[in-house]
Amino acid sequence: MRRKTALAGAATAALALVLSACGGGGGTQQPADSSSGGAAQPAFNAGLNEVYNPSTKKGGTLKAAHSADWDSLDPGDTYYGYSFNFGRFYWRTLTTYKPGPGPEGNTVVPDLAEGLGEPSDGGKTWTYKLKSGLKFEDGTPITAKDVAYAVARSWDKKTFPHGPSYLNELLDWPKDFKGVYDDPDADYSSAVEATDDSTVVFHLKEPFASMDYVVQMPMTAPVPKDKDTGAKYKEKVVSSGPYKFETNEIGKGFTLVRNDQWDPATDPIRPALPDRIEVQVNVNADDLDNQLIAGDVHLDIPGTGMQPAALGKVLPDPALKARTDNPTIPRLWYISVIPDTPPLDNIECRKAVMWAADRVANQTAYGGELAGGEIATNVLPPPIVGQEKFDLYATPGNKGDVNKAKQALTACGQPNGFSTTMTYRSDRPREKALAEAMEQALAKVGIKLTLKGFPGSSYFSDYAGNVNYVKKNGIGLAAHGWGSDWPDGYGFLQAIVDSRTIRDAGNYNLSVKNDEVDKLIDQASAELDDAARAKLWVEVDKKVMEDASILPVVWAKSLLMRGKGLTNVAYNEGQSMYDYILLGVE
Amino acid sequence: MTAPLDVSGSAAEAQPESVLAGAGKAIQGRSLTRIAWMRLRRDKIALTGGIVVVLLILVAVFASPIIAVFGHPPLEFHQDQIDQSTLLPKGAFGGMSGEYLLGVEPINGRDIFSRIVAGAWISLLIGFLATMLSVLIGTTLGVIAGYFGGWVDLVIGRLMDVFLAFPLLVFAIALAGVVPDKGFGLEGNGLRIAMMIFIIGFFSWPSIGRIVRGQTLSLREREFVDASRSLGARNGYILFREILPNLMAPILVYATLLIPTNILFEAALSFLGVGVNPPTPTWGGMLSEAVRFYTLPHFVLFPGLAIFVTVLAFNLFGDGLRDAFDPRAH
Amino acid sequence: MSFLDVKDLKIHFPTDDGLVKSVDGLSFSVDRGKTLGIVGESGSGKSVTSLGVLGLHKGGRARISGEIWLDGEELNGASAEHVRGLRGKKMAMIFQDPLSSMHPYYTVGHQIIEAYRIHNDVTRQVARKHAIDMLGRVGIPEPARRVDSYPHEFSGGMRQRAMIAMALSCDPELLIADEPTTALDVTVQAQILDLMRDLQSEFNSALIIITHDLGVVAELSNDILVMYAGRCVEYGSTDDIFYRPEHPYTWGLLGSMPRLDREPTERLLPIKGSPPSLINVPEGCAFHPRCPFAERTGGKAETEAPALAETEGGHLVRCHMSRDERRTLWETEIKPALETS
Amino acid sequence: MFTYIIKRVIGAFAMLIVISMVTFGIFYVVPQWAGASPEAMASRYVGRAATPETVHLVAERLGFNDPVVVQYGRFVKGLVAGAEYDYGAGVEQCPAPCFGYSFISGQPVWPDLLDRMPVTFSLAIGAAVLWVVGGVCVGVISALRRGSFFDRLSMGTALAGVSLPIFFTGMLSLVVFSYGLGWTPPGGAWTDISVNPAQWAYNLLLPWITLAFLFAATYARLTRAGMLETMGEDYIRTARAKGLHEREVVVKHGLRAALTPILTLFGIDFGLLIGGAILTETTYTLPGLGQFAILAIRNQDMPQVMGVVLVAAMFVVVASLVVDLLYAVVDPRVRLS
Repeated sequence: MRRKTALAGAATAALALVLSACGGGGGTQQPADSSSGGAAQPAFNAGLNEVYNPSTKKGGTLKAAHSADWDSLDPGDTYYGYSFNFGRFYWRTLTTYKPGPGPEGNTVVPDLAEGLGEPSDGGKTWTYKLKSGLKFEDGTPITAKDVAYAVARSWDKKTFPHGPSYLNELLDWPKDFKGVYDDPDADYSSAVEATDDSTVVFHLKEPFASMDYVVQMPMTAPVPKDKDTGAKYKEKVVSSGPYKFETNEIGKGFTLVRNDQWDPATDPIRPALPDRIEVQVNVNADDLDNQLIAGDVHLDIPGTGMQPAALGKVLPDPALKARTDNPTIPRLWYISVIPDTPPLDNIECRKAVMWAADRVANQTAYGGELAGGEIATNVLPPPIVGQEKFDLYATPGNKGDVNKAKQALTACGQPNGFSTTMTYRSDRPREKALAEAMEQALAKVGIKLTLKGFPGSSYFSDYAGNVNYVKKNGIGLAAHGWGSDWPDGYGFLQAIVDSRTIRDAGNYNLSVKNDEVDKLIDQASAELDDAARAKLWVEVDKKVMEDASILPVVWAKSLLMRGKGLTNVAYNEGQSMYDYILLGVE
Repeated sequence: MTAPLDVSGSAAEAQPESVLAGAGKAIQGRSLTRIAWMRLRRDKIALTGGIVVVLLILVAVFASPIIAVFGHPPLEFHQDQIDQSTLLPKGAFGGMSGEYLLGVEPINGRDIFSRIVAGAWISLLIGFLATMLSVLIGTTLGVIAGYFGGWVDLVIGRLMDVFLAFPLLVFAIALAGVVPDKGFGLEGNGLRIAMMIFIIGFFSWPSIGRIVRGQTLSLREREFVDASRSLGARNGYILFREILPNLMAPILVYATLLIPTNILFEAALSFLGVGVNPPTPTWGGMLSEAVRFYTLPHFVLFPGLAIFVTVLAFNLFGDGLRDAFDPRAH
Repeated sequence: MSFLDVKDLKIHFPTDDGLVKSVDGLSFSVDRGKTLGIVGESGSGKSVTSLGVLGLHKGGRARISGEIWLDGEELNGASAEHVRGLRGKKMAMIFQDPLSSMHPYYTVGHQIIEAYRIHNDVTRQVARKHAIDMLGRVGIPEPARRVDSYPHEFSGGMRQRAMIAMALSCDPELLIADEPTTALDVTVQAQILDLMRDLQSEFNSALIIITHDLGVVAELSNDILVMYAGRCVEYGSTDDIFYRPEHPYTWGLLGSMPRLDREPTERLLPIKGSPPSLINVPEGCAFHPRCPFAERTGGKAETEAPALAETEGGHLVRCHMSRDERRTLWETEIKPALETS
Repeated sequence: MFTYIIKRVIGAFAMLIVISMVTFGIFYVVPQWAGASPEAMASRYVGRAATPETVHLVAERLGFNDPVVVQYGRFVKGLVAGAEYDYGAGVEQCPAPCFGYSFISGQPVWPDLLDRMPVTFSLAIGAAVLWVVGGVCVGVISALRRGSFFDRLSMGTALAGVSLPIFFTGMLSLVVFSYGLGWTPPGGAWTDISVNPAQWAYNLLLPWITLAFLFAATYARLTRAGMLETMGEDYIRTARAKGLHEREVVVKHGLRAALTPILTLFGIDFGLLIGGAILTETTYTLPGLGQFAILAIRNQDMPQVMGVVLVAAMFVVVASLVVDLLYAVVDPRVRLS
């Protein structure tokens, strides 16, 4: 496991980060009256830094819709940000992001646990104490055993292929562990154990500091063993949060109603305002926008922004625009410039691509400044802790520089340009528009691009992320995007710039194959000092940009609309979208 | 979707027998083609269709000079024409002006007029070549089935059934998804176009195959075939010298009527995103992009109209051709 | 006035290529119990005439003029609906090809029942009994079983009998038979003709037989009308036509009539050429391009249309040659040729 | 007759087997030719940043490591005899016909297909009623009034109708009637008929009309041609000579015969349509089999693709069988053997 060293190095460092950032984090305030009053008048970005339309009024039905579908409703088998966010209506995890607006949203606070984790053994053992009075929806008490079991079941990737693998890799699982289903009597206490009804202890292979961030993920949401139905559990998840499933039709939608066994006294972070939450999935995206504008739907679950047709309606209309927020999220849309494909194996040719790109056209392809994002000049997005903005390939008006590109081409030995292929996900119109913009810009310097779209479902497995395919078909550029699991350099960069993660298929690092970058990653992971470490991540960023193997496009922004009649709306940085558990309806 | 193709025979009206009998004398000695041409010349609607078809072909062939005079290069971005916040065209009516005759595309401001003109050749090329492929397959198998009959006919008949039962679009999409980048000495759009011709042509041969089979069956029983068979003519001679020449008229007619169907098929594939690679403009592809901008009528309308006019022109012409060749129609 | 009196009937069809004068001034009459034969080549307008009498061209593109008096009623000026009420009931028709003339999707019984019930307000059962009865009367064995058969399950002769049964199901007073035997074998032909004669005497109806074959009408008809290019060229009693024919066309027809005492392939006095297009009827006498005696008229045949003139006692002929010239030709040239062959 | 049906059913099965093999080949074999390893195929179905172990386990679980023949055999066995699904905490019986479980959602495919059938059926049946009634009526009137203004107008419209791609008319109709005038619901609206029949019809009105327009055009043209032909038949003259009312002549004698070739076409069209009206459902985002097929292909969800392709093909096969049997009923001259 190459990843181990990286994780180990990150350990103590991240610990310091978490502890200092949280400031002992108690997070017991009601979010509605937490920040400075809150805004009631609709205005652009009114929900960004304070709570918009704060309220403590309970009742009503929250209507939410999704233009696609969940990967899974099972807390052990899901890996979408909106799912982590929304799931907290019906599950509770050991910790969670501090609800509400502002930078504090990046910090974690205890949820099931009484406090944040207690590290011992130099960060190799983490202990969490559960609150008392916690119950499942059927009234049975939630014990540490249920949490430990939930973690153990999520190990079985055969049954739960979608969820994150952090705990699989961090914890010290028994050598012959086969999972709780194939071996129901297995003892997994070497990895996670309930030493008593209220104490969960994690045993890590190596010290690791960011454990509180990891346990905010839903793998730690308790699952009662006798109600666990494996891959079918998602059809009937047993609630530990304020709402439980009334109906659930996979592929269509579900309804949540109040869980009367949930005790608000144990849960200071969830106001639990609506009486009922109705969710529709697979709704046509344009119709969803229209319903959101009209007020028939309160919430667009994926939280990634509106469709172009709706933007054309919303942006010119001040009244509608006032209902929107426009946060920058920790996500970069970019183009991998793949050094395996000649002549891009020559750094000068890669630089030619950097110089030739028309960043404004690229930004427009992504939806412009509001819906797309800010023109990115380097890899790390602004919301990442310690991010620095720099620009190694600045061109006048960001429109690209033909001369410099041609110089680079000459230096590369291809003064008349060359031909290569660019891939994009055909079901993502923005990536297609990006590819077309690149084709135009590169044509000006003699680089001829052939564009090829592939289905998003097999983009990384069969095409752009498949080493053989890329080599065989001479893929030079690939549209790509990445968002972080948590907002630090490691959380963002490791998966996409560490060449040691590259395998045959299913890669996310498509182009960064640079020893110096790898070295810097190790160095950054091992650095203990916050500021110095953040600087090192910036160094990684710079090195990647010097390598010219990533062409940044935009630091993503999403244009989110607050549904009509929605109360308590606030953008949460940790979730990168509205904080769903705060929401209420008028 | 099935081919909205009229495959039935044409109509004959109750006519006094004397008309046909009398007419029979007057036109004896003229070839069927000449009679058909005479009839076609009188059919103004069909002629209009034919003229539009010719114009479209000219537009496709001379796309570059037309664009040079009336538009901008079809791939060229004109972001100065775009409102940078909404990404929609700045001007009224989708930015229509003397400069941009049919307005510009949202996001990148490409000239819609140029893109429609530049998209013509893909539609026509695929329409024509795919039709030729289905005519080739359909005629070969139809003649073999009709001429030899028996188990050969049975097998080919079943084959046609299988093809008709295939959920075509599903297959086309699936196949288009797995086609590699290079192959058969082609790459990029060349391969892409070849693949679409193959898919469309390969899946639409049964309609023409059935017609040819039926015609062959009836021709096989005619006296002149019997005559040459009794004289010891070989199958090959009968097939190529006696049956095929007599099949030319129906094949020509149904091929003409198959072209618009295939053009629609190509548009559907492009619409579903499995057509040629961008940024090459196609009408179906333009429509599929327009879905995201349904609030811009011009963006939906013009590519749609381009498909409509082309298909209609071929249909009009093909209808006229069929009426002209089918003696029962007049 | 006769039971059916047709006066100066004209049926013209406008077409893209010009006006088709299918029937151009035809007059004839038939009485109850009598039979008229209309004879001519295909395309001479015989069938159009019969359909015209039945009013089947009404509402179409045909231009019809003249008078059709049936039992004292003028039909050409009458409403289409009124004429429809008479069809099947007062006048009925037997068609040439019984296979194509009967609906392939309905049983024979159904089609007879349908015909019967249009004009008779009876139940299905009664009509069915009547249909079986009719099938029996036209000589179909096991009519109770065959009533449920489809036309394609019948033999040709059986079909024609069924067709006759259908036509007679409402006791029509005028029966028009359009080439009733053309599609049949020779032996069956005779049976059908016998049947029709028997039925006619039984029902005492007026009968028009349309045929291209003089042999068919020889025994059946009282009068015969010979048509050429939409017009009558000779009209007379059966005896007139067979023993004293005066028109060269009639001679031609007689010459092409098959006889038992002659080889069937042999055709004496064949009529050269084929019938004219009705769009471009030849100038002058319509028959002149095919007439072997045309030159005898001294050019008149090419320029002037001959009038239909009575030679004697109701025998009408349309020919430029004088009566004597015709009779001489017949006696000296044609008749001997026909007899010796 | 009975042996004929048996023969046809056997033939239909053979056809379905061929179709299933071809489909299976496209999705299971072709990627391997293109060089995809079992792991590469499995990594389509795992979450973001899955480890190689996860991918390997999933490949094993989905059976990608077995030879293709074995995989196909398993698929056929599931269809015929049912299959077992290991959901971790136990094993579920998936009774025949078992089309397997989605590689993405883990849901059994067959219930999903059943679930979507009402949508496609509703769309197809409603549109079919409209287009058959509309197309045939227009065709008959046009034929009877050949050359009239009505004839010219309706045949012109019909020709335009067959020349319009449905994704274009569909989009235009949505823009005009839904987003513009607000008369009809937006795309994606679907209510089951058992819940609210009025709403059901209201939601489907626009798709029905658009789809029917396309087909009605074809049917009007065919009916007109067929009517012109049959109205010239001898038996129509006979019917008239019998004194039948003109309406009966037209309907009972003319139309009946003219409709038989249309029946064949209708069988194929309807069969294809209930197998998934892909373009219509895509345009109106109706959750029917067509949309299911598109989603399944986009997601490369092979069991779903296999399921929907086979079901669609089955509908076509069944429809053509029914049509052939009906043909024998309608036209007594046809003998089945």
